[in-house]
Amino acid sequence: MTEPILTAAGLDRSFGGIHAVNDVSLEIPQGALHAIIGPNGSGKTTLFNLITGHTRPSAGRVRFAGEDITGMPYSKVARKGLAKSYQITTVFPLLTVFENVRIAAQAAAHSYVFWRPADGIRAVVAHTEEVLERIGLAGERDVIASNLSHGDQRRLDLGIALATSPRLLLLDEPTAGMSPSETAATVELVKELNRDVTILMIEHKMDVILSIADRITVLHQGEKLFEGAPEDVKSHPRVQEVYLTGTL
Amino acid sequence: MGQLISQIVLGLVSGALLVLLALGLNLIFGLLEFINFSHGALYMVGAYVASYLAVATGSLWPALLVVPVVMALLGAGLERTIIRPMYGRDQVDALLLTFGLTYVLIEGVRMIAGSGGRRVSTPELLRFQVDLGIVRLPAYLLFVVVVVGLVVAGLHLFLRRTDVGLIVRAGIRDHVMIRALGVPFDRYRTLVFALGVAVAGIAGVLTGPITGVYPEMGADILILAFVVVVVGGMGSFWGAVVAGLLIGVVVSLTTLYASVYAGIVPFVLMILVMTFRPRGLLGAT
Amino acid sequence: MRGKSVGVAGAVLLLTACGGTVAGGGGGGGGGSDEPVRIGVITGLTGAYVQLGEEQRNGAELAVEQLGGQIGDRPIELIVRDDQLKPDVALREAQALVQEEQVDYLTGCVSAATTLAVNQIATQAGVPYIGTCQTEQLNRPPNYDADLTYHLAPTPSQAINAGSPFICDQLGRSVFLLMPDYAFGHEQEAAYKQAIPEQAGCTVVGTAYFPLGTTDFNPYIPTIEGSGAEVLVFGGAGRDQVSFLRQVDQFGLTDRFRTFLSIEDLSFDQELGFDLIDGTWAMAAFYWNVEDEGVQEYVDAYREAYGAPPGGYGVYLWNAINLIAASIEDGAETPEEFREFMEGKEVSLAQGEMTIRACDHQALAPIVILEGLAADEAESRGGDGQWGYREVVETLPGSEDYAPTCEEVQTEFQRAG
Amino acid sequence: MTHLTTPSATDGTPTAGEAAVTVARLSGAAPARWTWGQLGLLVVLAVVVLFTVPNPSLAIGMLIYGLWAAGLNLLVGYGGLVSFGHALPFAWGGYAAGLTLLHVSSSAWLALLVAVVSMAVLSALVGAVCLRRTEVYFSMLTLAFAQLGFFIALQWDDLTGGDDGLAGIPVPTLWLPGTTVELNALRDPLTFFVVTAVLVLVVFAGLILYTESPMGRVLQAIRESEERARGCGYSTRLVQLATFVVAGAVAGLAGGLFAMLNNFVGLQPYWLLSGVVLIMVILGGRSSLFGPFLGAVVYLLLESTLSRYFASWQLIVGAIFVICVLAFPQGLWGLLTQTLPGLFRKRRRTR
Repeated sequence: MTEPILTAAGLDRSFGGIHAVNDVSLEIPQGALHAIIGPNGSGKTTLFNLITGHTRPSAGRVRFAGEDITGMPYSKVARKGLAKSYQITTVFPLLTVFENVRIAAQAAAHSYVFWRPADGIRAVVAHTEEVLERIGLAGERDVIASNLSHGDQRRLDLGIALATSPRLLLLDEPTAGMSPSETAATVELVKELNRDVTILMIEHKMDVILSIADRITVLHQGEKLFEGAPEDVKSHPRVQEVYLTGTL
Repeated sequence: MGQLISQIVLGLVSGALLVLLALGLNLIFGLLEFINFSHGALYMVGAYVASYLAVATGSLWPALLVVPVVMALLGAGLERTIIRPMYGRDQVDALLLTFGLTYVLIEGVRMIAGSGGRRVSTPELLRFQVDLGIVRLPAYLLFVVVVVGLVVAGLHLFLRRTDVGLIVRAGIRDHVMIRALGVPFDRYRTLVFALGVAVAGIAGVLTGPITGVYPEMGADILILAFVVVVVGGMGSFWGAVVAGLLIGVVVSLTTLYASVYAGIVPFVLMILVMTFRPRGLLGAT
Repeated sequence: MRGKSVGVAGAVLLLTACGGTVAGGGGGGGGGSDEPVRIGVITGLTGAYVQLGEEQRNGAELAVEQLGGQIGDRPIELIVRDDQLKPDVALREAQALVQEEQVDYLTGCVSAATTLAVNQIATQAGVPYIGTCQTEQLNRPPNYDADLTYHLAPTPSQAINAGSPFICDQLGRSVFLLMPDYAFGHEQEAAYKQAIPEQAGCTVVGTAYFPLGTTDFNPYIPTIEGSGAEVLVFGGAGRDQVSFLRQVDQFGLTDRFRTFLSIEDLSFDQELGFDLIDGTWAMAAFYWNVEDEGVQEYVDAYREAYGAPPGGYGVYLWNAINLIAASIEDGAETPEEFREFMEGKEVSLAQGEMTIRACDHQALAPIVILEGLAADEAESRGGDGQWGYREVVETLPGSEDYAPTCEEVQTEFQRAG
Repeated sequence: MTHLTTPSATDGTPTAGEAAVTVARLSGAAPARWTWGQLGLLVVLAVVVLFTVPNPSLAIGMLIYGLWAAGLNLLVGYGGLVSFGHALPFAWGGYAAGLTLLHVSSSAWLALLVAVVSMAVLSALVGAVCLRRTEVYFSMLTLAFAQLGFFIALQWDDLTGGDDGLAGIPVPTLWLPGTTVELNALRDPLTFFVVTAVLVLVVFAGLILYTESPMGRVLQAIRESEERARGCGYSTRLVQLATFVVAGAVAGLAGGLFAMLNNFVGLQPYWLLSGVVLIMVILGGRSSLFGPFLGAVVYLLLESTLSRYFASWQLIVGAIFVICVLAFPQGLWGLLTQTLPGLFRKRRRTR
């Protein structure tokens, strides 16, 4: 067994005396599709922010791909191969769909090139087209991102993350606000993506999680309540008590 | 030591007018997230209105009451016509729009009133000095300080104690929430903009007897008011008050020890504050 | 259809316009017998000193009108441009006047920065330039060009050398200087610090600078009060002066100090009003009620043309145009001949008796000392209740005594190479 | 109800609704076919200026101001960073070139090189401080540095000539393969114009390349969402700083050319001068490089013609500016590439 791609050990973060995340540890093995669930305010997003470097942990370490990334700036973490898609859609609103993805695609090899036109770099263009194909937006390549439908914007958001060729993809509620059919399509997409990239996701829709995750962590008031396979989560009494009842 | 204290007192007095300008600017920024570059020009318009009123009535007192009303109406008119389309657009656009408006106002006043300045006399009643022991101050300056104090207190009470103020303050924190609650937010935006402009108008009235009234009077002081707002923390009420007085005192002390640097020291202060406290002295973090 | 005709019109316009463009190159120039005399005036018609600029334009236009629009057979073409008080605009307009309008003479300015800019272009283009604002730098290296540069306004040191005896003898023997923090103020400070101690028992007890654009003079009050001076000399002009006098008046300082303004102009006086002017003294190169024939002729003509007496800045332009006219009538056609005409010239024009000395082309003209009056005083002293803000208490005729000697000037030129 | 979260969590990214309003601002405003076409437009504009503007130094000034404005638009339009202090690099370039010509050598190449390189270094330092914050804070910091620069130039009058200006700058000589020419704008404006035009064209082409390069594209992405650009792995501050340096160096070059044009460097309040160049950018349009160039030409034309007939010409400029921001946020460029073609298309359709 190889080393887990992401290890979080004893992560802790408090805001003004309130523990948003309290001594949480995670281990995400290579190739996993790991989900984090928990009611509102249970610390999921803070946990993500601790991993990505948006927030500095009060205590604990984060290791990514064999390297300590605790407190590293977000852009540097991203360069190491950790990409994130956002809970509140975050794309480049006034750029075309193609350019949105292309920006991400060029990050790997051509970040700070200023002596040749970007559109002339074949490898980047090819990779962009491939990603657009994958997220099903190839037909909308010249549309201004903010003119896309909500569902398409969410997929574009995912596409941007994907185009950086990450080794670990963090998805923050990828199906939020989507219609059932859009949700189904996204679920398929996530499953497909998981074939070559490790995924760590936050999700509210229990049916979504149960159908795709291979391991689940339940957070409650900033603490890890339970971790296990989907079927174990379903049957765990405490989880049912604090989370499942009333929300589905 | 005596001179040091009198220098500080004079700095506070000079800072008072800055506070007034910065507060108006900050009020508008806080609620509308709108950077009003034309604030200085509006202050100048207020001063001109006051100078004409003073000639017509033979006294500055009516202007003190009428100008804020006139300016509030002007502010509301501007808000309804050219400011409103800017909401939701880049802050940069607001900045640029009001930058252009500044030109229009200054040149407009110049066309109407001429390029030369206008005289505004110190009110007869206040043409004496008050001996405060260490420093002798003109009664008029003390009067200015009192008016500024009243306006600051009034604005504070308005924002703290009235329903309108409550909504305005809530709106500063969260526009979406306020709108979701069904509050006619647009009307409050007009109100706040008008209020900010009215406060600038009061500053204009008060400045007349101190410097005279002339078309470019708003330009330099506006930049200083911006510095005050940034140093105090954008959107922070007490930040503007503290920073205004602070800059008044710092400039005053610089005048005593190295008068050559008096003009540049506010900018140096701003660079330092931005470096060590990026959100300003009392800005929210 | 319309598009086509616009296109054709544009093309025609383009072709016809070629004459005077970069591509078209320069034209003839030079003075024929009935060629017009082209005089370019560059002054600040927008910006902080608009009134001074307008005054200059008025002075120039009045002179041209009085000359009947021509000198001998040659019509005068007066071209007035706005420099906005910005050196880069002054440069551009000067270049335009030289290249596009092919002017024969350049004159005008209200601030030192623009005068040096215009002089730069004039000397490059070989056009005589007659400076009309107070600066020490115009006829000193590296700006001065002996063939082309002239200066009709007094330098600050000339005025100060003339005025200092009055300050010390009549106002008080300890002087505080409050000066603007730019070249004009620095030049004044240097001049006062030299001239004041030359008067018996007279000293400069303190100096403070205020930055460009200062409107708040309150912080300077304690320093002034603590200096123990009897006389407060203020070196700023325009808005500075208005703000300053208002504030020292509110502090009651004008009662306790004798306030002396280094530079006076009627347009500033108008903004100040009798109330503030009363009880102050000032110095100027021109005042409209100086008793002198030449002055009064100019003042009468000016009042008739513009409905108010002239301030101090138009007179330089009026003089400049009349000097140009006299030189041409004298047969001077080229810059060299103009120089011959000007050097050592002694004339009586609108400032009174004036000499343009040969070594640095500096005009030596009278300086007047003025006492501020209250409104009722102005009338009771037989003055003018509307415009008689000040009374002339002393007139100091133009003299080499107030300027550096020609030997000193020579050594300065030599040192600069 | 999970979506009633505060928008502040999104790092100021415009929400979909707001973005829709601003969409008109950029969508298609810089059609791809115009990217390199701008270079052609610039050549045409330069030729038109050459043959129509009667005042040679105004004509040359248009090229210089145009370059200055185009460089500023890297920050304003492409980077979303409104500098209120862009007079600083222009003035610095002027002093650097002027002092080099005065005290070191009359070589135009050397003077311009000194202007550009020294300004690039200074920009890196100033930018490092200013770019600690964005939006209005950035604007205020650039303003503060411009004021600081003005203060130093005013006080250090032994070197700069203070407010009297730096006078007596000698006519520079330009070494070219096989020949040297004198750059005397007054005696030989055509040579000066051609040399300036060639330099400007080369730099302008460089600017286009910069905006089209991966780095320039990232700059635009940062303007749209800095958070997201970081998430792609970009050091956003580094990209902005690089752009600040490029814009500063271009302004330094323009300032150096301007000093050579006049043989003089004047001092005037920098915030006013910064305002003028900003007006040029907005007037011309923020979404291209040619727009600001056109804006500079039109502004100077307005200034030099209107001001002769109408003392309050700035009223007109101000009003045009307000209308521009309100109705044509894309300025003249938007008018030319969007509004006018749109009108024609409509007319054709109605026919």
